[in-house]
Amino acid sequence: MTRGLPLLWSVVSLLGLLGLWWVLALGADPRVFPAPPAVLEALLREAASGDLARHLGATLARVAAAFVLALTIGSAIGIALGMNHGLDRLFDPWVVLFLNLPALVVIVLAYVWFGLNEVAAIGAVAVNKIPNVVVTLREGARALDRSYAELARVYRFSFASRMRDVVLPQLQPFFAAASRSGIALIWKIVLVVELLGRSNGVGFQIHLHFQLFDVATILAYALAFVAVMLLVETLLLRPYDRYATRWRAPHA
Amino acid sequence: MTRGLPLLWSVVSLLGLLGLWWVLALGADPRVFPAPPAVLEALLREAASGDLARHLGATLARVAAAFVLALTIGSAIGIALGMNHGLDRLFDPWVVLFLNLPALVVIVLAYVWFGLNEVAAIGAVAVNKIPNVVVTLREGARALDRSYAELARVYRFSFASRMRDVVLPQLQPFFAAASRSGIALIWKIVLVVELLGRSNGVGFQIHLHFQLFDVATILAYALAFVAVMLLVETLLLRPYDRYATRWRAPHA
Amino acid sequence: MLEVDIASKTYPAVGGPPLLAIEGLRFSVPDGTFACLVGPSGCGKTTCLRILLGLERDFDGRTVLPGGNPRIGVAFQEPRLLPWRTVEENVRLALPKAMRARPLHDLFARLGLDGFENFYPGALSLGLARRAALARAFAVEPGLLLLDEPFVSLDEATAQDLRALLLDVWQARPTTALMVTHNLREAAQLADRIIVLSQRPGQVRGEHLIAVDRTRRTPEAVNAICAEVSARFPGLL
Amino acid sequence: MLEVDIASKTYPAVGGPPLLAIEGLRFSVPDGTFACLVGPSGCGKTTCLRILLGLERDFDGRTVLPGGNPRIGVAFQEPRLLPWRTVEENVRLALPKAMRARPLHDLFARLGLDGFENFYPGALSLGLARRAALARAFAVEPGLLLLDEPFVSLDEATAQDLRALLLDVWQARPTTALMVTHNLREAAQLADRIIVLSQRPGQVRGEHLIAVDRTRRTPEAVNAICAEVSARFPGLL
Amino acid sequence: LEPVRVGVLKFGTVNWELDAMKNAGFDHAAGVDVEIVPFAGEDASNVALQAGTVDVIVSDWLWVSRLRADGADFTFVPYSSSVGAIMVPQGSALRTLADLRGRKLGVAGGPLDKSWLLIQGLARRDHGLDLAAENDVVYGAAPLLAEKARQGELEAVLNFWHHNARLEANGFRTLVGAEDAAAALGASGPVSALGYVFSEKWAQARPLAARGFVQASRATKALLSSSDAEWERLAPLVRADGAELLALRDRYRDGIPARPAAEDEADAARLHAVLAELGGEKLVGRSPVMAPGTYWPGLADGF
Ligand SMILES: Nc1ncnc2c1ncn2[C@@H]1O[C@H](COP(=O)(O)OP(=O)(O)OP(=O)(O)O)[C@@H](O)[C@H]1O
Ligand SMILES: Nc1ncnc2c1ncn2[C@@H]1O[C@H](COP(=O)(O)OP(=O)(O)OP(=O)(O)O)[C@@H](O)[C@H]1O
Ligand SMILES: [Mg+2]
Ligand SMILES: [Mg+2]
Repeated sequence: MTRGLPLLWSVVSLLGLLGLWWVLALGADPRVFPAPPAVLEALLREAASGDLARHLGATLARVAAAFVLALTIGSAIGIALGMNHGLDRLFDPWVVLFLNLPALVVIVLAYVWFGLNEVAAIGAVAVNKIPNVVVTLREGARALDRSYAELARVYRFSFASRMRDVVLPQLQPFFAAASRSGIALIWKIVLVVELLGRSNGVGFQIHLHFQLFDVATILAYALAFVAVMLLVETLLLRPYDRYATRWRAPHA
Repeated sequence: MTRGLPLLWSVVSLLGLLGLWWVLALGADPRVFPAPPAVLEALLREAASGDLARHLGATLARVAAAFVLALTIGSAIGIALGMNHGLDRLFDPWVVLFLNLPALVVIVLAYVWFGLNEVAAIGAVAVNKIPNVVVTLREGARALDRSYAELARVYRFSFASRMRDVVLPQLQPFFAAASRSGIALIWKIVLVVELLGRSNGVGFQIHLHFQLFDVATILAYALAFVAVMLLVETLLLRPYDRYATRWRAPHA
Repeated sequence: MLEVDIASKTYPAVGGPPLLAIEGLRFSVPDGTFACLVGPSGCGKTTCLRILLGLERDFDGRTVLPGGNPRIGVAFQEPRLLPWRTVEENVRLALPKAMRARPLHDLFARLGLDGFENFYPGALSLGLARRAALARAFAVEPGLLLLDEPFVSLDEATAQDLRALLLDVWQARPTTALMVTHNLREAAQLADRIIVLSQRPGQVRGEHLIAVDRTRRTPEAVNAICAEVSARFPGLL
Repeated sequence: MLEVDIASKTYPAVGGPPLLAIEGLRFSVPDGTFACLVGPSGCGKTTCLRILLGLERDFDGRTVLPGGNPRIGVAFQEPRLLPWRTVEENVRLALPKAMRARPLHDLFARLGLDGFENFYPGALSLGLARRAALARAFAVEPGLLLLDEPFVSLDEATAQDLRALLLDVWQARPTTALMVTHNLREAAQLADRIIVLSQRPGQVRGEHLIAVDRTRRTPEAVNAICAEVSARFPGLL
Repeated sequence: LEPVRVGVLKFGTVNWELDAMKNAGFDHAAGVDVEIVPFAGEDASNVALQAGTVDVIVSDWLWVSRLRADGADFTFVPYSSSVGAIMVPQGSALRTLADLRGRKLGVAGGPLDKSWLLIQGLARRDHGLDLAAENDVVYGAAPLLAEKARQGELEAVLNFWHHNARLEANGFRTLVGAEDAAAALGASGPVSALGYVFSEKWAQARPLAARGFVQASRATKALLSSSDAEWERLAPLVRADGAELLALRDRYRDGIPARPAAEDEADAARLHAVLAELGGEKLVGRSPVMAPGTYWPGLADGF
């Protein structure tokens, strides 16, 4: 119906959220739960000093690198495990292990072994996220429709075509889930990574301001990242979703 | 073929992992990368003092409570958004916001507003995890096969039956993914929650030993939790998977 | 009275002009009678049934179902069983609460499904799956039967048994039936009227009323009806 | 020579005794000939084709395909198109690399698919989808055709066109064909031999060789063949 | 110039000192070039030192002793004797340590925090009171606990000195300080709580760097203890003004080590023994006595 106006809806929705926040903040202690103007002020201050751009940029670069790493490696492993029962049986305990290794442990070990550098930081984040991608894509691969695999076999599809034309389209919802919650998880781990051993980035700033209990600035940084993610969602993920599912009946 | 022996495979796999660890540890500084015996010693020491059981118990209770909360609330919201395009359009920005709110922010705000208590801790963890469940189940609900919904409509299935017999079975892989990566994520957040404002739990212990840079004990606690998760995987999740997918052709 | 009056039904097409499936399709089926819908592949037969089932709402026109809101027994063009429920569960789920507990052995036996009650649909041959879908349609004691080629993928002997069963179900209680088929002999054997559709966009080319009593439709009588219909609607066979 | 010698094929059944689908099924089809497989629903016809396609490996017995490892054109019992690829993409994907670019207009036109090349399968009627699946089977220039009830869900006029097309494809190059059908007239019209299967567990009840040249199979000749087969195999019709 | 990389908390007290040092050029004057590597958390600087990314961090001698006992070669140069204290609101009915029975008490730094251990020792010795067992103790992040104390959810909070200084400016008073506990437990004067920590190997390999850095630090401390203007300059970095800034300044000055390191070390060893007795291996690590070399031997030779 109003399919053409998704942006309008987003704006309405965000305004609603803002209103809700404002109303809740009215009665609260502003040190603890600042109202929108206070956060905006903090945001503008950080933006004017150039800190916001620098730290946000550093964080986004890390998130992007770790995301690409984790999604490619994780989905390759996940699909392989999901499609091969034997492999899965063998490596399932490893997946459970890496899935449940605390981020702190992985990050500290990475820093200690590889030094406090970007490679260790991004690698640690990727190692944290990969098992999550594996688990999601593995479920997807387990639920693959066999009849299409049979078709591909009978008509001798090449391996590339089997993946591109048969497997990946079926895994689209799992990719969508893994990438959305993936970015979010990666960003949360990047915050920890930055806390434990980087000298810039949003995580670094958030923790600094946590030491001062400056909630407004913490929120300013957090919301700046959220804003970027909203843009990514609206300008990249949503259109890609629509493209990838154009074959499904409309309004489905 | 050897379907009857999954436990044997798990054991083989775990032994392999142990061997790999041992070999890697041979050349490393034992302070930084302790070999299995050192970790075992730490584990036995903590177990003997009763600390292990106490802290692990506290953490498991929190993980379980937050898991149940997050999975029920998250999947209800996710399914609703996935099935209703209008709702989704309206609330998508909210989902992105809550998905990307840093754990630290949520946890600190929860502690500040609701006090340093279990309710705040578990609530904060659930709030952190809910958006992830929403995103996964929403993708699942978007990919639901319309033909079955039509069937349910024509034969006037009740709402309960529509959910139980039509929607949920199709969402099984998404539930499996959300619950596996869910437990893992929740446990990681519980660690942070315990670090910031609880006086027991594995996260508390890990942080304590992290301050002393006692990697062996850190690993002992981390692996104790992983061991519990391996049991949960083997004794609960796997059998449940098999039950839930018994209708799929075997070996699929 | 089942009434269909669809001025037009178009489907939006991905990356192309919309597709006009039906234009000016008008017919009616008196209560308690049996009508067959025949017409070329792709002319809008399934679309028409979907509109009657309330599954397509975006069309110009109106439909009236017999008795307002009858219980419908439907056989989709594919079996459409829930793959995660056994054959028996699939049938029972479709039953209204009050009928849930009714015995189904006899029905399953007549459909040749005995022994398959606890099979999941994935382990059925297509013919068995179709029969399970028919069991579901018959078990609900429908006031309206909408069947989309129910007897394909069945050997002639089985199909013949099932046609008899269909007539039994239809006669047991006052039921209106609309069945899509490509098999003119089948139509001639079962129907009170045959509604012949044109090429897409589907509209009624004509109706053929069959006066011969059903009990007296011997193979010869059926042949005669077929010949009559073919003559009236050239190109149909 | 296509040779089938299946001593037994059982399916494990969920929560029940295993199901014996085929027992002692033995037949062969000489190179370049056309055979039809008929038999009651659920007797193991699809299972037999699946074994020939290499999709079921867990059986007792052996099979030999003509020419060792021929390119196979297959029509599954359901259309089995990739829903996320258009009709044309579905066909082209099945083509060997060297043939990917070949023009397909003529084939699509003969199948009545022109205008639907860019449709996704979800927007096709079942009959159109079946034709797309046939287009795929024919386009690969198969050395072996395995067809599972290819012409159901089509009106008789369309089906007749497609049968002619099938014969064209089959004759264009040396092709062995094995087709499952429940339509005896269809078998009588197309086949060199009709292989009649028993009830499950499927085995060969008998084979009927058709000597009449294909060009001379008038409706009357077909009727005669059908009568002959029915007489030889009571209960088939 | 010898480069020295120092890992600090961006808004931590050490950063104030280093900023003043670099601003006044004391590092160059002492022949070293100090590079400040800011981190967001204390743990980060620990990791950085272990990973060899920085040369010097600030930590306490208990930590150093414990790690030395485990085979590390870190060593310690006194930096500040400011320690934690238990704070209560001005109007609180709590007057002495003995009043602390059955209260909701926040403790920053965790159960192994040295201030916490010393105060526990004092309470046990003087009042027969087991603070950890007889109170509702909440361990947690320092800023969060400070906030909770302000909100009134905690009746008392043991926090780090810079948080306490801010609390003090906001209507809190000290119930008992760790330095009181230390004195009561046998220390002859203020014992350094925190110090610069570096690896002995590094100090051996780069003696000029280590000595130069210590020298520069002393010069800076002299400046900060005399010049109020310097504190005005530092205000933005300290993130405080008015009463808060003054409280922080005064507490910082109070903490500047004034005694020869050897006396400090002797008292530290005494406290270590007390702590070992209080908590055993779990608290102090494998070694029952302070590990030899915990205080940098380089300080001994007349430095
Ligand atoms: N969802 C859809 N989107 C676009 N076009 C559709 C859709 N569903 C059906 N069509 C088109 O509408 C026309 C009529 O389809 P319908 O399924 O009603 O045919 P039919 O008469 O049932 O044919 P058949 O005998 O082959 O089953 C066809 O051309 C089909 O391609
Ligand atoms: N995956 C399976 N698991 C268990 N049983 C199966 C499976 N596939 C088929 N069967 C059973 O094997 C028997 C033969 O099935 P098959 O599909 O070969 O029959 P068919 O001759 O093709 O029947 P139709 O004409 O109905 O398509 C049937 O009884 C069917 O229920
Ligand atoms: Mg149709
Ligand atoms: Mg079959």
